[in-house]
Amino acid sequence: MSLAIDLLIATGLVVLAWQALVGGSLFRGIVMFIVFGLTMALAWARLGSPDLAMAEAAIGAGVTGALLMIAYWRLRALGANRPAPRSPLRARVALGVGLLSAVLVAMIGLAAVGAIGPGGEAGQALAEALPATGLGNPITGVLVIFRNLDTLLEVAVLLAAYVASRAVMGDDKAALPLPPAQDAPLVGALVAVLAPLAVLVAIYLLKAGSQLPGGAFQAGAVLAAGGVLLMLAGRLHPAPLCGVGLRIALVAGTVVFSGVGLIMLALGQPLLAIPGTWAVYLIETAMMISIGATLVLLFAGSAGLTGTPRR
Amino acid sequence: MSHAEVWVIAAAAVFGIGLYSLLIASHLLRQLIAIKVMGSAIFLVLVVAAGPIDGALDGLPKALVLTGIVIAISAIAFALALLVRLAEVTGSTSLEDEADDDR
Amino acid sequence: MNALEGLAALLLVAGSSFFLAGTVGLLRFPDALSRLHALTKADNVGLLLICSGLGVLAGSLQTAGMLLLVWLLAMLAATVSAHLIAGRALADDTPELPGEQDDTP
Amino acid sequence: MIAEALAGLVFLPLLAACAVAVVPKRAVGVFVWSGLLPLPALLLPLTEAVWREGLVRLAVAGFASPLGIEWRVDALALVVLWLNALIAVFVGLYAARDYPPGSARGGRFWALWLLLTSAMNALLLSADLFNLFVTLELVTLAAIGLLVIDGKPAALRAAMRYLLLALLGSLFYLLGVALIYGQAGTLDLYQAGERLGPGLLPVTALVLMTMGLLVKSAIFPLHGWLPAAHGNAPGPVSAVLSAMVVKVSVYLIWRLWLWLAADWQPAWALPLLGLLGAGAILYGSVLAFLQVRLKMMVAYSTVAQLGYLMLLFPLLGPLGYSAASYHLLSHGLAKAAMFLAVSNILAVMGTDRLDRLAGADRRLPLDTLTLALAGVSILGLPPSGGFVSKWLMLQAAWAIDGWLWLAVILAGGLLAAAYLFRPLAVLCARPATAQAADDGSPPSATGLHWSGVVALLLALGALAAGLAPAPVLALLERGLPPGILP
Repeated sequence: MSLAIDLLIATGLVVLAWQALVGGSLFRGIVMFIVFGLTMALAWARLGSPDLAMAEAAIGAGVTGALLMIAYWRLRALGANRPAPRSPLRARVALGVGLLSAVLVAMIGLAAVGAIGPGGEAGQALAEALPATGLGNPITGVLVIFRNLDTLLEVAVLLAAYVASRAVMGDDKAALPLPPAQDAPLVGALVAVLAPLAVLVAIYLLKAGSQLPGGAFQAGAVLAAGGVLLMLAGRLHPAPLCGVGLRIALVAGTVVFSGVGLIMLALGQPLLAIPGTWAVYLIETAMMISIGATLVLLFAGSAGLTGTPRR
Repeated sequence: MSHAEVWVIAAAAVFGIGLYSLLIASHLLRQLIAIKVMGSAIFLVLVVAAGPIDGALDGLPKALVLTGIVIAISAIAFALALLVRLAEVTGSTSLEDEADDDR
Repeated sequence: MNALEGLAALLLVAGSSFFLAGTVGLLRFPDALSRLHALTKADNVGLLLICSGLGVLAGSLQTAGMLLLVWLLAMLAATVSAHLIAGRALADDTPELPGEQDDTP
Repeated sequence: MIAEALAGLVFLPLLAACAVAVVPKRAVGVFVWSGLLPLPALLLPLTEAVWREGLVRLAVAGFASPLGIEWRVDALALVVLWLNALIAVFVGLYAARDYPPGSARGGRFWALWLLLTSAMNALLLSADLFNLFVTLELVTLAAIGLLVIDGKPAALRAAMRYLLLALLGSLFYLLGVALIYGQAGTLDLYQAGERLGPGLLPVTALVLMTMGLLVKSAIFPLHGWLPAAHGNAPGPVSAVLSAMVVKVSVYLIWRLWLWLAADWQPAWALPLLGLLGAGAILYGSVLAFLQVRLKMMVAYSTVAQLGYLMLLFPLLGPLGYSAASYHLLSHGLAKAAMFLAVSNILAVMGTDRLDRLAGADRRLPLDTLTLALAGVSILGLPPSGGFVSKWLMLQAAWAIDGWLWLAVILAGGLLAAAYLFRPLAVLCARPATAQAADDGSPPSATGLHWSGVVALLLALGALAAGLAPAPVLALLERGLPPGILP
């Protein structure tokens, strides 16, 4: 029975990838990509990792889909031309390369899966070392305690992506256009319910992250989704200047994580050692704020944000 | 641990479709979706190719994939900002039409 | 197959049949408004039945409560999006989804 | 003391970048220089430790390598760290003229510059395959952000192409990491090497990762994106791109082939990599000769010089290894100096098209001198660093009777002479055109601007590398990769 479900989801992935990437209009491609992301979340759930399922759904399908949609809308608003389709010869070559790569990756993957040894040494070390940290969720343990340099640099990657996208904008451009706010009365009601709910769910995900599936990234993505919703409902507007509070929010994750790591070094502990679960929560909160703020600003395509008083 | 072979074949097919679309698509937005989809396929291989730890799938690759997902969205977000600016400045949304930009 | 599992199975089957009806409506109805009608009505009831079926299967009240929250949230989102899409469909009276016509490669 | 130095190398520029992104414009300068200037000072204790023990290790967060991430600094990493610190400081001093820290665009520029420096230090220290992927992405994003900071259309298109190819390269690299983790159960580069054998899967993983890194380091025939990117980038950015960003990917290829696959590297692939390098040298040199614009000529020269770094594979041995490492160092200094000089010429003359630069040497004496001195090192004439590396490489080729590689190295030197003397001849030619006549007196030399001095210092550094190679070569001699016997 479980094989049938796996097969269903696996074929769903392949069909949706084809729908998203080949033929049809670009808008339909983006919608199919979002559905592909959600199916990918199901696949992660089937593979026994709810953390990844939440992250894929929230970040992989949700925020990426929103970014693609807003980019598509902006390209249409700019009236950018539609490039000419490729020559049939190139289509055949591409098909050949695609098929060849699929076959090669399949062979490599099957050989890799077939030759799986008795469980990764790192995985066993993780299983043994986890109880000592007082965390129940191994993924949060790896992200914040065992391999925290990866997570720190990854928040720095997000910051670099934001600063680089500001550098791309140039000085003359205050902010990219946004679709007109959908300000029907019902939207007001929805926003009044969903915005606080997003914050609540984000905080729950953060708190639960140490024992149950959840963590800073999923919480940050839910915060970003709340921000995007406010922006589309006209409650939040892009602003040409980035307020100090927002700037601090952007760098909070990197600074707090590095700060804790360096203070521990100063106290004689190894670099980036994490003293206790309180430090885990402190770092995760700072990262959640950074990720949420950065993703909302990347969606807005502007330097800063301003809220408008309700009319 | 569900059936690894099913996932690996699906990941390989998705990778192939992504590479095909990357080569054939002339609209940069489509190419960026192709790269994100190929990334998801490789993450699938990363998790499935790792050995199981006493029954359940090894936890470490899952943390790596979580890091990879956030890196993927950072790269895609920057690429989209670059694409919109490219379309704004040169009016083209594809790498092919080589308007001569040299002075 | 005690009574609880029987009830759960019944609820799940009923729920999925509502989803089937909604999907058939989506495919068969001529324009956007009637399709919206089919979707929002059938799928919401279907979701309620499936959630309650799962709640019964799960056995614990807390899980059942959470599943009900899922349904409430889904319904809230469905009503507002249907309202917006209907508004858009009436304004443009173009039945298909935006961007349907431009087939960029 | 060592842990503080290592932490400072990565976290000082990182925190400075965060500060630059937050503080108001007038305070940006303080954080920029406090993030950059101490870097060489931090490297001193590290150099002393590597000189004494040959290898410095640090388990980040206190967890040893199968679970945690480990930092390792050996001779090669130290040399490239020194190159990164010098480039970051000197080219940074130059960049302060075009992008003063207080200016509107300065904040973004310096945040990206510091992030790039921090990312490269983190990459050079890391010994973990996935951590290398994360740092490589941070390097790529920061570099492309810098590339488009002026917003020129050509730079935007080149950046888009570079980003797409870099992301594709990262995917192949990640697929290789997935396979290696599946087989070895650990992500530490050195541990995985010991656990893997010469099976089909490890070699496939190695080939996949190498393909990804070849795209990122623009080795022929995958170099398509480099000339447009380096040619259209702002002056200081093209210097750091050519001197460091492409080199870091080649450094990773070396790490994979000489450390990870030390005892199971596929012997059939070594000459192939050598052929790629030979192709890069010949193709890059010929195209550099044909260029009309000075910056594009220097960019194609980078494509050619990167070929020398790939010649390490057919010439595997203590001589070849020292030669290639030294070439990496001296080319970095010389190419950065060359790009800065060309950027000065472009700024003053308004164009870098060779046919309109006749007689520019009288207006820009300092930059022409820098261009000449850097050319000496790129060309490989004594007493420059380039000469030392080419000389060692010739000896290595001679030792194994590699006539093909001997011919390629010599041809590379001759072709480099061709494409370097051509612009110098144009620059120093008497302007036969009316340009000098209409303003009567010969164009006056522009004032001695300190940015020109910085470029000259880098060129002199490349020459100094030729005069005193002994300490660096001795250091490299002690840190030979496991596969190579002294």
